[in-house]
Amino acid sequence: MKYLSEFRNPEIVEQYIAELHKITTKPWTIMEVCGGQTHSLVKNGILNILPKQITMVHGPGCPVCVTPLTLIDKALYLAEEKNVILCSYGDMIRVPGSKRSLLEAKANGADIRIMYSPLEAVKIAQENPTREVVFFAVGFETTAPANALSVIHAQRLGLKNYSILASHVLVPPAMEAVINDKEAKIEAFLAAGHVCTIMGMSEYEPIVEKYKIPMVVTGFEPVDLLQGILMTVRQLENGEAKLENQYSRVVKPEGNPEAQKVIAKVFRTDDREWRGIGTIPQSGWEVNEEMAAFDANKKFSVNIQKVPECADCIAGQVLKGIKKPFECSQFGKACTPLNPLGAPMVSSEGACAAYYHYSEAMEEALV
Amino acid sequence: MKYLSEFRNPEIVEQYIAELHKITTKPWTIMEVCGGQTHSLVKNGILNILPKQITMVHGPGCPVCVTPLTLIDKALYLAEEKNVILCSYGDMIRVPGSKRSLLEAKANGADIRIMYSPLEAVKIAQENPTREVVFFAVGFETTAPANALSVIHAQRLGLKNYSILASHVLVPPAMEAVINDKEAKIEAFLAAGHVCTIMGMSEYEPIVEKYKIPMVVTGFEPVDLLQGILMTVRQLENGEAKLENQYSRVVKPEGNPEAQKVIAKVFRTDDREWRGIGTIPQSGWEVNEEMAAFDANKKFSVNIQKVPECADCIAGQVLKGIKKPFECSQFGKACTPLNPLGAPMVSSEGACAAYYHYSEAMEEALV
Amino acid sequence: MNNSILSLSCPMPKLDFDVITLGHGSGGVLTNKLLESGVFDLLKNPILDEHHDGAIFELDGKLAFSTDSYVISPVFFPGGNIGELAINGTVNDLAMCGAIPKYLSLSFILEEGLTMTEFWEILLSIKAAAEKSGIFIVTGDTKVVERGKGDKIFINTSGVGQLHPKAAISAKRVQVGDKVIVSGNIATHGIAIMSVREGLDFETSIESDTINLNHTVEALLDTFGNDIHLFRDPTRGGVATVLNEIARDTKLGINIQQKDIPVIEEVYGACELLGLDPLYVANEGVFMAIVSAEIADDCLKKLQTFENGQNAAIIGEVVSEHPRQVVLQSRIGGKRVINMLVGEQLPRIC
Amino acid sequence: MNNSILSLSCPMPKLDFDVITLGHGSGGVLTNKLLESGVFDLLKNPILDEHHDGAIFELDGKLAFSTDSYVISPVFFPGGNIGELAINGTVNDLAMCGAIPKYLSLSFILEEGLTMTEFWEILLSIKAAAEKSGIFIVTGDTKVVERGKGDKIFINTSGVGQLHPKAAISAKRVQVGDKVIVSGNIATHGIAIMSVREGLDFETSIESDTINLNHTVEALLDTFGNDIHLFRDPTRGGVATVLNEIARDTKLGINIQQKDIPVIEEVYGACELLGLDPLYVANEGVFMAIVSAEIADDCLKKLQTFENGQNAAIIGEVVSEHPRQVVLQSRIGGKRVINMLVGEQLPRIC
Amino acid sequence: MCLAIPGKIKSIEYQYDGLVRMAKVVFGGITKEASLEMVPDAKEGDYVLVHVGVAISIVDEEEAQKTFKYLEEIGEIDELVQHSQIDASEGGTQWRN
Amino acid sequence: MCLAIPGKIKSIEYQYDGLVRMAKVVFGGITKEASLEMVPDAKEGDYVLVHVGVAISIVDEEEAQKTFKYLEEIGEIDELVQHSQIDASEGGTQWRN
Ligand code: SF4
Ligand code: SF4
Ligand SMILES: [Mg+2]
Ligand SMILES: [Mg+2]
Ligand SMILES: [Mg+2]
Ligand SMILES: [Mg+2]
Ligand SMILES: [Mg+2]
Ligand SMILES: [Mg+2]
Ligand SMILES: [Mg+2]
Ligand SMILES: [Mg+2]
Ligand SMILES: [Mg+2]
Ligand SMILES: [Mg+2]
Repeated sequence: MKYLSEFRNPEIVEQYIAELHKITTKPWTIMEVCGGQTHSLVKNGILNILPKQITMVHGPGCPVCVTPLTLIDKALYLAEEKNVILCSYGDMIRVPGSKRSLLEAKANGADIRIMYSPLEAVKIAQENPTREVVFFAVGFETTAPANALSVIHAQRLGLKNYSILASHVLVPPAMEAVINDKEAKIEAFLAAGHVCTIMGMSEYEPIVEKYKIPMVVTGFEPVDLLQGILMTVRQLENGEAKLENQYSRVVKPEGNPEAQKVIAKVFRTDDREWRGIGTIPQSGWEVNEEMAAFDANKKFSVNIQKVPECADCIAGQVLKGIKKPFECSQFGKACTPLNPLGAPMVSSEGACAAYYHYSEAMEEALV
Repeated sequence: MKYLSEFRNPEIVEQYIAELHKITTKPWTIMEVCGGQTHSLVKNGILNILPKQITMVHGPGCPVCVTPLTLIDKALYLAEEKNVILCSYGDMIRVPGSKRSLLEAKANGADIRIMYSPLEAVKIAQENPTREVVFFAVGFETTAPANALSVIHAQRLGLKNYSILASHVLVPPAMEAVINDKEAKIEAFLAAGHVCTIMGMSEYEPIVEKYKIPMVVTGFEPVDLLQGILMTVRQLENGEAKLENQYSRVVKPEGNPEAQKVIAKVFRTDDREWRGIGTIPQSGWEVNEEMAAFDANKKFSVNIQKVPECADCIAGQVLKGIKKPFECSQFGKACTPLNPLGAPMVSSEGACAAYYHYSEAMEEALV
Repeated sequence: MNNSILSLSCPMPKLDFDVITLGHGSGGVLTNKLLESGVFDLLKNPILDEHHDGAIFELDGKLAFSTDSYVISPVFFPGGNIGELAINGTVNDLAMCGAIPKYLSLSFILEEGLTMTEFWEILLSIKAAAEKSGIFIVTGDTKVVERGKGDKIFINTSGVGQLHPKAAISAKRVQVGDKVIVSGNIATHGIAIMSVREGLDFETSIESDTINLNHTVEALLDTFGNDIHLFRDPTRGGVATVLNEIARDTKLGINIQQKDIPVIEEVYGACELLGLDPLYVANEGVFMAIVSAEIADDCLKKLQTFENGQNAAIIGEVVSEHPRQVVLQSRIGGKRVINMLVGEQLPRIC
Repeated sequence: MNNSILSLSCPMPKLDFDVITLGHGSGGVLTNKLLESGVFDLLKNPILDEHHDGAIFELDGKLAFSTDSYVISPVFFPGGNIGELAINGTVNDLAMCGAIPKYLSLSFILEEGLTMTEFWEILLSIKAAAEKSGIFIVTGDTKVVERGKGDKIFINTSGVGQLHPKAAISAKRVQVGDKVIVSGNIATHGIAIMSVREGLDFETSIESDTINLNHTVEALLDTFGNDIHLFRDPTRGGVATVLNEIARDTKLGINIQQKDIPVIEEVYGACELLGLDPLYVANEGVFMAIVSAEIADDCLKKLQTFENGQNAAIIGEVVSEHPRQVVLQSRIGGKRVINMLVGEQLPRIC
Repeated sequence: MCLAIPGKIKSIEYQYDGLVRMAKVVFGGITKEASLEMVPDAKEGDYVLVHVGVAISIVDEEEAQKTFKYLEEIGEIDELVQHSQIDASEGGTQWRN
Repeated sequence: MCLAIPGKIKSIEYQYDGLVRMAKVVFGGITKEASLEMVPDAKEGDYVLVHVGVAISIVDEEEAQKTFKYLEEIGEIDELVQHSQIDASEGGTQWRN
């Protein structure tokens, strides 16, 4: 497949690896912000061919992982209401709420459907006029235009039975939170390519300047990641702190203005709670006043008790790169992908799940 | 079981049979009005142990058989409405409407449930507050109190989602219609014991007097039926025309006043169409104005096209005892219990079904 | 069997899930977890190999092979559950062929949301029924379907048996004069099920009489060999339907006597209440035998010595009259033709 | 097979019902009517006897016995339907045991409302698949469940086969150095199914590759005998899960090469789109063989001469390192551990 | 029409806040609930005729006996049928249909 | 986060009374519908990056090539990687993962 296979070419990978080994002289700690990047690093076995001095730290860029417990409980509550069809993305439905996951609720009879796209959920609403269809709209900036579009489509169709339960988080405030955490010792970032596709690069310039930290907007294929890492290490080795764009075939400096318009039509910025991290000011999008009719939060009065997260789970520190998953006392014991205590053990992007599949076995398996 | 087994005692049956043979001197044609009586005659093999001179003719007393096509179509329409749970008695759901039966509609996805009692349908309504529950309330006078009670119970419970589709027919007008039909040659009646349990005997006195026709209110067990037939034949042989009560252990001359009160609370008398027979004035009960909220006819605006009945089906003549089922051109050919053209082929009380099971095979089988 | 005693002695292995989810049928970790949880250890035997695609065993000669899927609702009913039904049903079908049941396959279609405690109870019944009948469950399968696309649990069992050396079971061997034997009270199972159906339910002490018939059948074959012409278990459609099938297949007539047909009073009462005919109600722990007249009485006596045969009775005979027809003589001496069940038996208003 | 041609040459018998109703499973007239309508005549053979409780046949020696229930949704999918799947699945499971499949049982759980034309199309596929694999369907069962308590149709097939005289298939025989062969492109079937799932559907020419593997397996056993150590069909859970099961059962390690794993481009595209890993996607027309290193290349060559083996490949080997673990070397040279599928594979947002 | 069978009232309770009298009625060993709203005089031990869940009449034992005396009364029977002979078993023993 | 993959626009149509531009997008032989509302300039033949059913960017071929020239540009590679060698097959031929 064009634009995929070239970027998985083993020979080019080899050249980049060789170059990386050549230029790396000191230990560097780099955070790849996006869970998709984590996934690609793990899936392609890149972590164990990088120079030993480079430590990749998995960032908080997994929307599924950072969706707060209360919101999952709310989704669960709605899903268990008899007349609601709750739709969401596949990886969201395995995440445990305070009592159960959506998958378990489904097994217990709730009508929960897995969608590839929120636009399909609108169709479900159209086909089921006597039911309420709620789309559990999780995501970072990348997914916001699609989730917003679903609202606009529903409005165009005059649907009264469609709403979204928005759980939209923003990358730049999270990055700042990571940088500001005293325990986190991140020296550079691979910024999330697809987020920048929407929002452009301007949000990141102030961060790079303020904190003097190298940042490379990076794609998701092996060659992308290696180039991104190489560009980052070059900056680190040269003592530079620039914002660079590895993923220029997709990311424009200004981002996608159309998408930004659609987002503005449906969402407004607000403080938001991140699972395991806590509330970060102005770090999320909520459905705005104009579209309130499509906001499941307003449409359904749900009073969900705030439940404390699992005390043993150190997901917050893992998400900020302060601790490695295997430093968690529950890792691989009470907490496994089959029975996750925290969200990072759920999604295949989640740092704990990635480590579970990777390290636990790898340590003995890969000599 | 007390009050059943005594009345099935072979020795007593034998005595009655012997007595019948002794006193019967001429051919007599007697109509048992009630389908339950037909069923018992057939099931117990009584027809082939009676004196040859006695011809039993099956009357119109099968509520399932006489429910008009339009009403079945209406029930079908309601059942196919997405939000309706249609409840009815087991034998009603096999009767063909103009296009299909309720059983077929059920196979095609309609939510149709078989109930032993209309009071259970009220419970279904209670348990399903977001659904509409319609009870297809067919029956003669015997069933009317139960169907009426269901409405009263629903009212007491404050249910807004329960209604009945009433198809209530009355025996005396039908008997008169049979007598008045020139082709029908009925010389005496076994009146329907359970109908009289509710309504008493006073309605029948005028008929007996007006038409000088013997009538014996009769029960349903072999001994009951034989005693009833014996009492009838004694009248016939003696040239009498009296109203007698064989079923006095259950039927009081005044009937059941409580039941009559309940009926009056919910129903009013009106003209009614009988399937295969046509409209008989003042021969049915409809839900009255006071209870209109529980009348599915008023609650749901259904515009059902009146469809002509199957042209070949002579159900009307069969129900009036003018023709025997095997005189019908379709009997046992296009029309079988599996694929009934007319209602009398459906219910096991239906005269055509009774004959199909009985005569068709019997003629060859019983030497 | 007595489930409560078994349950006490056989606690469910500790699991970290309470209900079945789709993942348990995905073939992956959850499926393996279910398989390895110890849940299926209940059924362990030397041939059962959970990790391959089939079982291997040795058998020679004439074999009988039978299958049935069990879809009963409700899954738990007075006197049993779908588990023992699924074992007994196929064991009995093999026995009806004149075979000695040996090996069974066991395949589950579970509905998402089935609780593990329910599943465990069913498995306990399966184990008990398998042990009682002496067969081995050697190969299995577990699928999970979405909530609303199943009915808690469906079970298929298929079985392989070895033909009894003296057996000569065939409709072709049925002849005029043969006697019709039923092995016990009829309609009990079907009425037990109906007693717990929505809209019909009633209180009763009636319990399903589901049981394995293979030991009884084997003993009868040991003694009477080819004087037994046919075995049939009158399950769906009841005694009436099986008699009609025999009449049709043999092209002979059958006469039965209502007064001789054993029905317990509770069942009789339920049939009266709902307007059902016991002849059409499903049976599980009952079989019918068509045997030569000479041995009929001896056969009945022998049958009556078995746990599940005390109420056995000769209810009729094969006749040359009215070929293909089954005629019942009623208690009061009348006659009527008994047809096959049309559609389902539904409770009547009249 | 080409259903459209078969359908033309095999019109459905004229019936007086269009859809399946509960009565068709009641055991009475409707059941008999369905059985006698000619619908099942499609499957006729000398052993199949609709009117008794089981089939009788002769077989000697070591037998393989396997069962599977088929619950696929949708029932009709690009390239096939549940009917051929149910035949091929059990035929293949028997083949995986090293057996030559002989006799199959066939049991339906139909949902009220299934149209007869759909049922007929499924039966045609069953017939075609049975003929192609050379097995006989000898005993069957049909149950009907209420609308909303099933999913159009579930099928169970159980099968009996005779062990190939040269076969010595067992996890115990797998040893270090053995090669891992897959018989064709992987993940095709699972993706074909997913292409028609609600909420995920996409347009594609991908068709399920469901096929019987028994002739191929028999030929391999004829030639390579006990140099073939294990067969497995990577159905639910996919190649990754089966490899993990083998590693677990043998207590050995397995290495596989991503670059050698055959996947067609369309399937690859769909996996990228939905965020799935082809190693975890279900297969139907594919098997895996663990063979001794000496014959691996010859075995591959032979396999490639078969209709369903052109794309066969050696994808890895059994190693003494990392016991019980499966390690994949990615195309770019990295390594990762391949675990079993956790839960179901669901499409990902990220 | 109107399948109705006699059963014995085992117990009586009030439902709908005491407004409705319901009974457990025994039919040959099985028990079913039935409304007693149509038979206000019915009491425990009475036999009532039940149709679709509603008791519509109390069975009158004295009247029942008349059927067995009828032939005698009309002078057509020699030996009186013994009551004991025709009374049904009420227990849970086996019943032959 | 944000699984998005590049596909080629096969055809474009308007939905919602002409208000919404939708495309059939081909991904390695499979076709999926995607909204083009975020990429008003996209035309048939273009490669777009699609995320959960919405095209969020047009892929820029020229920029794509830069990745392959990067090492060369920074002076670290001797032989230029041939374009022909790294271009993926677009047809329906067999793909080795
Ligand atoms: S291993 Fe589990 S408990 Fe520990 S941090 Fe990760 S998700 Fe939380
Ligand atoms: S046999 Fe059929 S067609 Fe003829 S009168 Fe009876 S119901 Fe009508
Ligand atoms: Mg069977
Ligand atoms: Mg039991
Ligand atoms: Mg069976
Ligand atoms: Mg059987
Ligand atoms: Mg299996
Ligand atoms: Mg199998
Ligand atoms: Mg095909
Ligand atoms: Mg299998
Ligand atoms: Mg297999
Ligand atoms: Mg069967």
